[in-house]
Amino acid sequence: MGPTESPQIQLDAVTKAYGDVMAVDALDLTIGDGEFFSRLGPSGSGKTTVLRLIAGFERADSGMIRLGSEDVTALAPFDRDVTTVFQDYALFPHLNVLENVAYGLRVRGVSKAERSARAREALAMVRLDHVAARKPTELSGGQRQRVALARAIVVRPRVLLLDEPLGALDLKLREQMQVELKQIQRELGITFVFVTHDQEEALTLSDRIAVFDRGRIVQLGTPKEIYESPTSQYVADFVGTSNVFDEQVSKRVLNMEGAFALRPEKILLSPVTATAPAGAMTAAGVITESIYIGTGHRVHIELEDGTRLVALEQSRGALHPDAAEPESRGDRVVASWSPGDLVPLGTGSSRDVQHR
Amino acid sequence: MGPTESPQIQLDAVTKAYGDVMAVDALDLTIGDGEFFSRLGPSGSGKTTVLRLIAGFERADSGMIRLGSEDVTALAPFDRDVTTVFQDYALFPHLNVLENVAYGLRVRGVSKAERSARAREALAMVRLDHVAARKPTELSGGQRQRVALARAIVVRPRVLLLDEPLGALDLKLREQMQVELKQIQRELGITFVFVTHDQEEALTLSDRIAVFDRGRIVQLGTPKEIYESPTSQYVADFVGTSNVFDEQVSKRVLNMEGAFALRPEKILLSPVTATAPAGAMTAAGVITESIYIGTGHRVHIELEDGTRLVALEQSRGALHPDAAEPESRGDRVVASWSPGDLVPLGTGSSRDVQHR
Amino acid sequence: GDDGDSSTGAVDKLGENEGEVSILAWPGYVEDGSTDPEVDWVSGFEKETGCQVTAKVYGTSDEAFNLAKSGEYDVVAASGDLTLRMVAAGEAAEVNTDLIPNYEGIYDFLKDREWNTVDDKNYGIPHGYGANLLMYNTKDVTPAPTSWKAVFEDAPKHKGQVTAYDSPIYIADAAVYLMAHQPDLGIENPYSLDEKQLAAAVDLLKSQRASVGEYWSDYTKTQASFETGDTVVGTTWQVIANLIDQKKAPVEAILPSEGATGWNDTWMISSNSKSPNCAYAWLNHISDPEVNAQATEYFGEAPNSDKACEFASEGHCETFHAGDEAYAEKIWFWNTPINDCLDGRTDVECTDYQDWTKAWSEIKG
Amino acid sequence: MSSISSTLSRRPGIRLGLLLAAPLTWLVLVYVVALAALLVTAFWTIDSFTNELERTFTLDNVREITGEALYRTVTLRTIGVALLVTLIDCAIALPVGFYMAKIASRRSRHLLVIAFLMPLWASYLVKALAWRSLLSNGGLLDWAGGLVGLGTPGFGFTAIVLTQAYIWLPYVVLPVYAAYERVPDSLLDAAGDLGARPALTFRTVVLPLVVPGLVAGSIFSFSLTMGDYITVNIVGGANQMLGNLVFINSGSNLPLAAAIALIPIVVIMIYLALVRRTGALENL
Amino acid sequence: MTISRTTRRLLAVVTGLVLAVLYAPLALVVVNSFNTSQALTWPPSGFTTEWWQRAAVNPGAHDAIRTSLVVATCATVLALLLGTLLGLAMQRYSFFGKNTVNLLVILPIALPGIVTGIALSNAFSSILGIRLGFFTLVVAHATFCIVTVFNNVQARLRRMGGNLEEASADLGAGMWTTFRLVTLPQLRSALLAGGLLAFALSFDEIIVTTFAAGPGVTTLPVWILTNLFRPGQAPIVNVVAVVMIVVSVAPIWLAQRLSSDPTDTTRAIH
Ligand SMILES: Nc1ncnc2c1ncn2[C@@H]1O[C@H](COP(=O)(O)OP(=O)(O)OP(=O)(O)O)[C@@H](O)[C@H]1O
Ligand SMILES: Nc1ncnc2c1ncn2[C@@H]1O[C@H](COP(=O)(O)OP(=O)(O)OP(=O)(O)O)[C@@H](O)[C@H]1O
Ligand SMILES: NCCCCNCCCN
Ligand SMILES: [Mg+2]
Ligand SMILES: [Mg+2]
Repeated sequence: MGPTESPQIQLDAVTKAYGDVMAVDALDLTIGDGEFFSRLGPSGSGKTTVLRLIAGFERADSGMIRLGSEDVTALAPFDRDVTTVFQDYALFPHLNVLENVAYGLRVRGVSKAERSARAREALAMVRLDHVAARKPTELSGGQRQRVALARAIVVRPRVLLLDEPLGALDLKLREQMQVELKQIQRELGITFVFVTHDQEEALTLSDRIAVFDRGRIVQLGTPKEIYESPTSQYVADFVGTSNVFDEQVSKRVLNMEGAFALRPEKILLSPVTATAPAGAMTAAGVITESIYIGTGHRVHIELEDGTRLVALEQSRGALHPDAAEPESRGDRVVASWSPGDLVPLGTGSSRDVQHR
Repeated sequence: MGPTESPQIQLDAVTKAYGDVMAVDALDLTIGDGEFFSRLGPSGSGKTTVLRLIAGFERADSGMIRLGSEDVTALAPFDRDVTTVFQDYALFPHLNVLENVAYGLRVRGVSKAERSARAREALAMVRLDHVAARKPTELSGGQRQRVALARAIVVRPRVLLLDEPLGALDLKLREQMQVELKQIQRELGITFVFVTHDQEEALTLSDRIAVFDRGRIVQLGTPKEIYESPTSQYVADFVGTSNVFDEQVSKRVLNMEGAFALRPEKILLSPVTATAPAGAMTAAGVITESIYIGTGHRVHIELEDGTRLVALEQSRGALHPDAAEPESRGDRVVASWSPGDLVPLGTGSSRDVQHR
Repeated sequence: GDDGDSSTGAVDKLGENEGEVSILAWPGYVEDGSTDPEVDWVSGFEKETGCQVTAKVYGTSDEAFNLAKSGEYDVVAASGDLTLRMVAAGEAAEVNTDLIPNYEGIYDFLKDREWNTVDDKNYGIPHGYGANLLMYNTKDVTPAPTSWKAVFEDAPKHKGQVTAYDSPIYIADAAVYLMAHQPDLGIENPYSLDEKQLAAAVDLLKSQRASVGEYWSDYTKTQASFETGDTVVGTTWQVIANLIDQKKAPVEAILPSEGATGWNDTWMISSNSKSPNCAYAWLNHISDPEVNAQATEYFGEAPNSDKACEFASEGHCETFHAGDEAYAEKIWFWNTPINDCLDGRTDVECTDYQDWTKAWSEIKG
Repeated sequence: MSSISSTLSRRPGIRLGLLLAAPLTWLVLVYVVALAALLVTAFWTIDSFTNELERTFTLDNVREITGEALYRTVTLRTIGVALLVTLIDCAIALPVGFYMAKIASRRSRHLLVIAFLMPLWASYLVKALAWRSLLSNGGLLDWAGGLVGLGTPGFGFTAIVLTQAYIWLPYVVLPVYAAYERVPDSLLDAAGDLGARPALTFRTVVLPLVVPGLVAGSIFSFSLTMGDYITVNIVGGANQMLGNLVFINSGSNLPLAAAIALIPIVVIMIYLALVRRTGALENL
Repeated sequence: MTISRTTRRLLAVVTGLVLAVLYAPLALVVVNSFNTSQALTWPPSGFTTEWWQRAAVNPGAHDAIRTSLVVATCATVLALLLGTLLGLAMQRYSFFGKNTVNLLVILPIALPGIVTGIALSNAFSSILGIRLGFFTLVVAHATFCIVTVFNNVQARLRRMGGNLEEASADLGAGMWTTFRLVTLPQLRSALLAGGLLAFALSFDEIIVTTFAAGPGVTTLPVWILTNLFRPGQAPIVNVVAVVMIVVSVAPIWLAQRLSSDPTDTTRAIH
């Protein structure tokens, strides 16, 4: 779903500063109806602030925010048809799970019987009907997270905001929850605005991703665009692992002008004895480290001029044409890649990812 | 380094229960000198408890614990030559970074000058000499983690225990720290006992891994053994993603007796029109979901009998021989794999990973 | 229990001073200059006798009784509503007045009275004395009252602005009034009430209660409430009347026609005293005319001897009617109600202080 | 030293024993014994003249305090005052605590806390006297009230309630403030997010969460008021409360005083039992 | 929570009014200490420094302040010791009868002072045969002060968790060293806050003092009370009160300074 067909959320030049810190800096953003939209960025880049602006917890210093066709810039949270799944869940500790989920219906004056029924339905959707009577403290982290989700969706908002909802879960659980989130979003057709600093999560779940840096969007696009065609070293670095050739290294190794990124999985390693495929760019070096990662090896290579490269040697089934044995530490190899796999980087933002 | 050459830590039938919960259940474990040993398992499986038993914070209900040749079962933490990097760092908030690091030396009566020198050295090792005078609250998460590490290694313990030390860091930072940890362990030659629920982390760092379930070790081996040859559905499921064929499915799909696991990356997907490679096992189905994950696609297939499979289509550089375009949702495909890639599973533990 | 079986019999000669004496007294009775550097009759005593004084002040006779029973005090300055209890409880030692040279000059009408002498045995030395007078604001209370009627029958005229002394012993004030106005009750002594008589007094006080704004037991409170007009009529002490700023509240204090209650405190020696010699020394010291004048003037009461009047400031003795026997005649000095009727009746049992305490609580309600 | 540590570390029981020994001995020997002795006294009597304790068991005192109208009246009055004081203080503490914890800036928060702590150091007696002066005829209230057509309530029941409410106010405001501090802002956000207007958020989310703090504070206002007799003497007019009855009897009839003291003890025990379930005792 | 500006203003006004009411009587005390009239009428009749001059040379008041300081210091030190031990025991262990102990610490403050007072004085003098005096007074005060320290220590320990102590043991520190180098520094501001309120409670206690103090021990409240029974002393009482309020600013300010968390100092009172 493209954003422009039927914009659900629209931010026009929205700015928010805390003292000297520009948390959000003249941000323009349009999110479409039913879209799964993620905001990705390092800590302190303004992800939460944007979300709080949309929800209405913070007032923008300037700019305009629309939900659907309505200008909500000056509306209070309870007047906006938006709900939030908070990073720390923010479950009401004095209410049990069912009462927590029913809360949004209760404040809307829904009758007791109906709200109980609808809350149970929402709980069933996150597969938690069996803990309805427990207090939040008696739940595990994953369960709490799902209660928070149920509480937010039971009122059928037009937009659901999620602030790193999976951040506190362990890996396996996080993966399960990702699948569930995506399913629920499809079923309900609600617009999801998702905040995360986990790039893989963003890639997996989103229709579109905005990568943030210091209160500004540095790149906006589909997961594929973001991953395959980062426009800056910042994005190339932050999303996935990249070998980044800055202008000097490019000149030395690639014999090209400009900065480039190259994904580790695009590099082919072959014994020095093998002949390079036609049209390939090559560089010889020594393997300094070969780390087993299950689905393959992460291989660190030091080229002759001292440049370090990382290549990903994926392990594959015996049926795959090139399911070869990996090289090991100390081996001399030739790394080769296709010039087409090199992603040219804009020069403007060639700085490191900053953790504020 | 094998554990039996020179055992550094030895647990004999160690048991610890909290009320009804068997946190550690008659555990035998031998960890070798200088080994990087990881314990992997879901939440509540007893990972922390084992660590606390080794450190001496908890007393075993029964069984014996040795460090080197000494029986330490009854010794207090301060009488054991073991230090810990705590999950929440547990830095002393009233002491500055240098004083934190020097603490272990101070309580050992090392003179002020010497302990300051040695603490600075340890800080240099974790590249934090410049923050020596700060209070822990003035540090970022990653810095705190490194201070905790420096504080633990400065006393040169025989064993260093690490309880999910990277759990609270974000992905990028976690990856950096993993590399540093491994380096420090190599340099110092200390035995590292590492706790994590992140399978990739365990695979990447460890010499050996013990996979835990409900207070027991269900599999013990090198990363490769654990990943490539899981002996149970539990391990196959918990470590990485697996397609698990239980006995009925095996009979139906594989026409074989017993349960098997098959890693997604071992599956080759081809259009129905293509001919299967020689010796391959095949199954036809429809793609229900194709999720972009940057380094490739995770493809969900529903076979004709309703069985669901996950295959990993890794994206590769243009130079790779099979760098084909991925199939998309709704396409009919044939999944094929080599019988050699099927891992036979023990029947005993064919149950799901449990999050207690 | 009957009278002082544990009392030791008076000593007949004194020995060396022990070096210390502890005294339990009303505030203002034992001043060592710490309240006001000008007010000090302790330091001289200490220098002279070598007896170091520690003093504890108390707020009510009940509190004093409790403290006295702890046995930690050598000397107690006790009001009449306490003395007999002290004697009965065996807390008070018989006092040999011959060993107190200053005893002689003390007014005779204070000597050998029923609150300081039991079965002809002396239990202490009379201190200053005073009457519980009727005070009224001359602007508000007209015509000028001459009877306690002003705080009883006429109290409703000043509802909420009447005051009375806050202690069970105030029941005697009602008894004094009843003695004059209801002779058929047969009250002979306001501290000797049988059950019926007490009930009558209680009834009178209960009806007064409806008009009472507040009860008082400390100077500051009653002085202030007359000055502010919170109170316009009620019992008072001469000293309070003197302190009140006439510009703020024109008040008059009188001894009404029925007579009045009053007090004559007694310096007693504890039967458990570890410093009897210093105790005797103190009793003599405090009866010294100059000291007595100082102390009674500070507290605001009549001194205990004519000699003391020579040391008191100009007009003090006149204001406080010191030595005026006719005046003293009209005062029913505080005494301790006990079961054996003090008026000599033997056919009935009289109500005791405990009964009065209970009654007082009920009156206040 | 280290060997002692090593031994102790293996003996949590001994460790606990060492920690508890002194404070428990203190509390039991000093307080429980004294309290028990006092309560036993309630079942004794005294010789009416010598005031000697007669250590024979009797229910007379208990019968008296349960039977006589006086004690009922005074008990009801005392509980009434204590409840009113508590209500007033709670009613003040709720908005003020909210302002301090959730609206005031961090800096003014510190100042406000100091502002509420300072009066604790002004003598309780002096404060009671100041209220006497405020409330008196021609006092500040009378004077100021005269300007707006209201007088002073004078000394009496109302004065007791006002003065006590004043004196114990900081004891209620501060724990209530602390309770508000403990309510995460995100809960308020969450309620608003789900459509609750501020008033509703306050009633359904904030209030239930500050109840423990409120109750903790109320233990102070309630029990300190229950036992006070000095304020009553100063501004209470002709009224008396339980404390006065205990006090007036404590000298002449300790058993009766002890029996009367049973009333506030029982009332406060019931109060504590009731509030225990709110978790307030842990939040003290 | 989004709170309308009106509500914010309203609450600010309410808070301001409450503070005004809180401080008006105290201001009155200040004014009265300069008032020529001893009566409490408003407006004051004239300005005088007589009371201040008299207070300045009033040895009774000075002694009483000194006595109160000493008593409160001793009671606070005892309460700090006992409250800390109890807090450690209650927060770090679970044992049978824990709830009872919890109630036991609260009782001395929750029960009316007069009950505590007569119970203790009765026990001291009639049962134990101890002379009432400085010692019994300190014991009585410490008894109801324990709870302020206890609650602060417990809350702090709860927040601190057991982790730091474990880390210390792990690094080789024995129990005493851990307490000295880790636990105690962590408790510092809690002890300060608890101790400060214990001090204030003791300093201001009149009822328990009335019963538990022996002869010659005149604390400030006792001095104040007895001076109401002496002619012409009330204004000096006002002066002393003003001095105490002003002097109290310093420790409270200090306590707030030393603890970053304003709730620290507030938890102290219970
Ligand atoms: N209430 C506030 N007061 C002052 N500064 C703030 C406040 N909230 C956020 N900031 C600052 O604004 C910037 C953006 O913060 P924000 O919380 O939006 O980042 P984020 O991307 O959500 O980070 P994280 O991943 O850590 O949650 C940061 O520098 C932060 O310190
Ligand atoms: N102090 C305790 N009291 C009671 N039960 C406990 C205690 N500590 C641990 N347990 C229980 O023992 C089991 C093992 O806990 P442990 O903390 O060792 O798990 P873990 O593998 O470290 O989990 P996680 O990944 O969540 O840290 C769990 O069921 C846990 O609930
Ligand atoms: N039970 C003792 C209660 C002590 C309370 N005293 C309060 C004094 C005012 N600060
Ligand atoms: Mg954030
Ligand atoms: Mg753990």
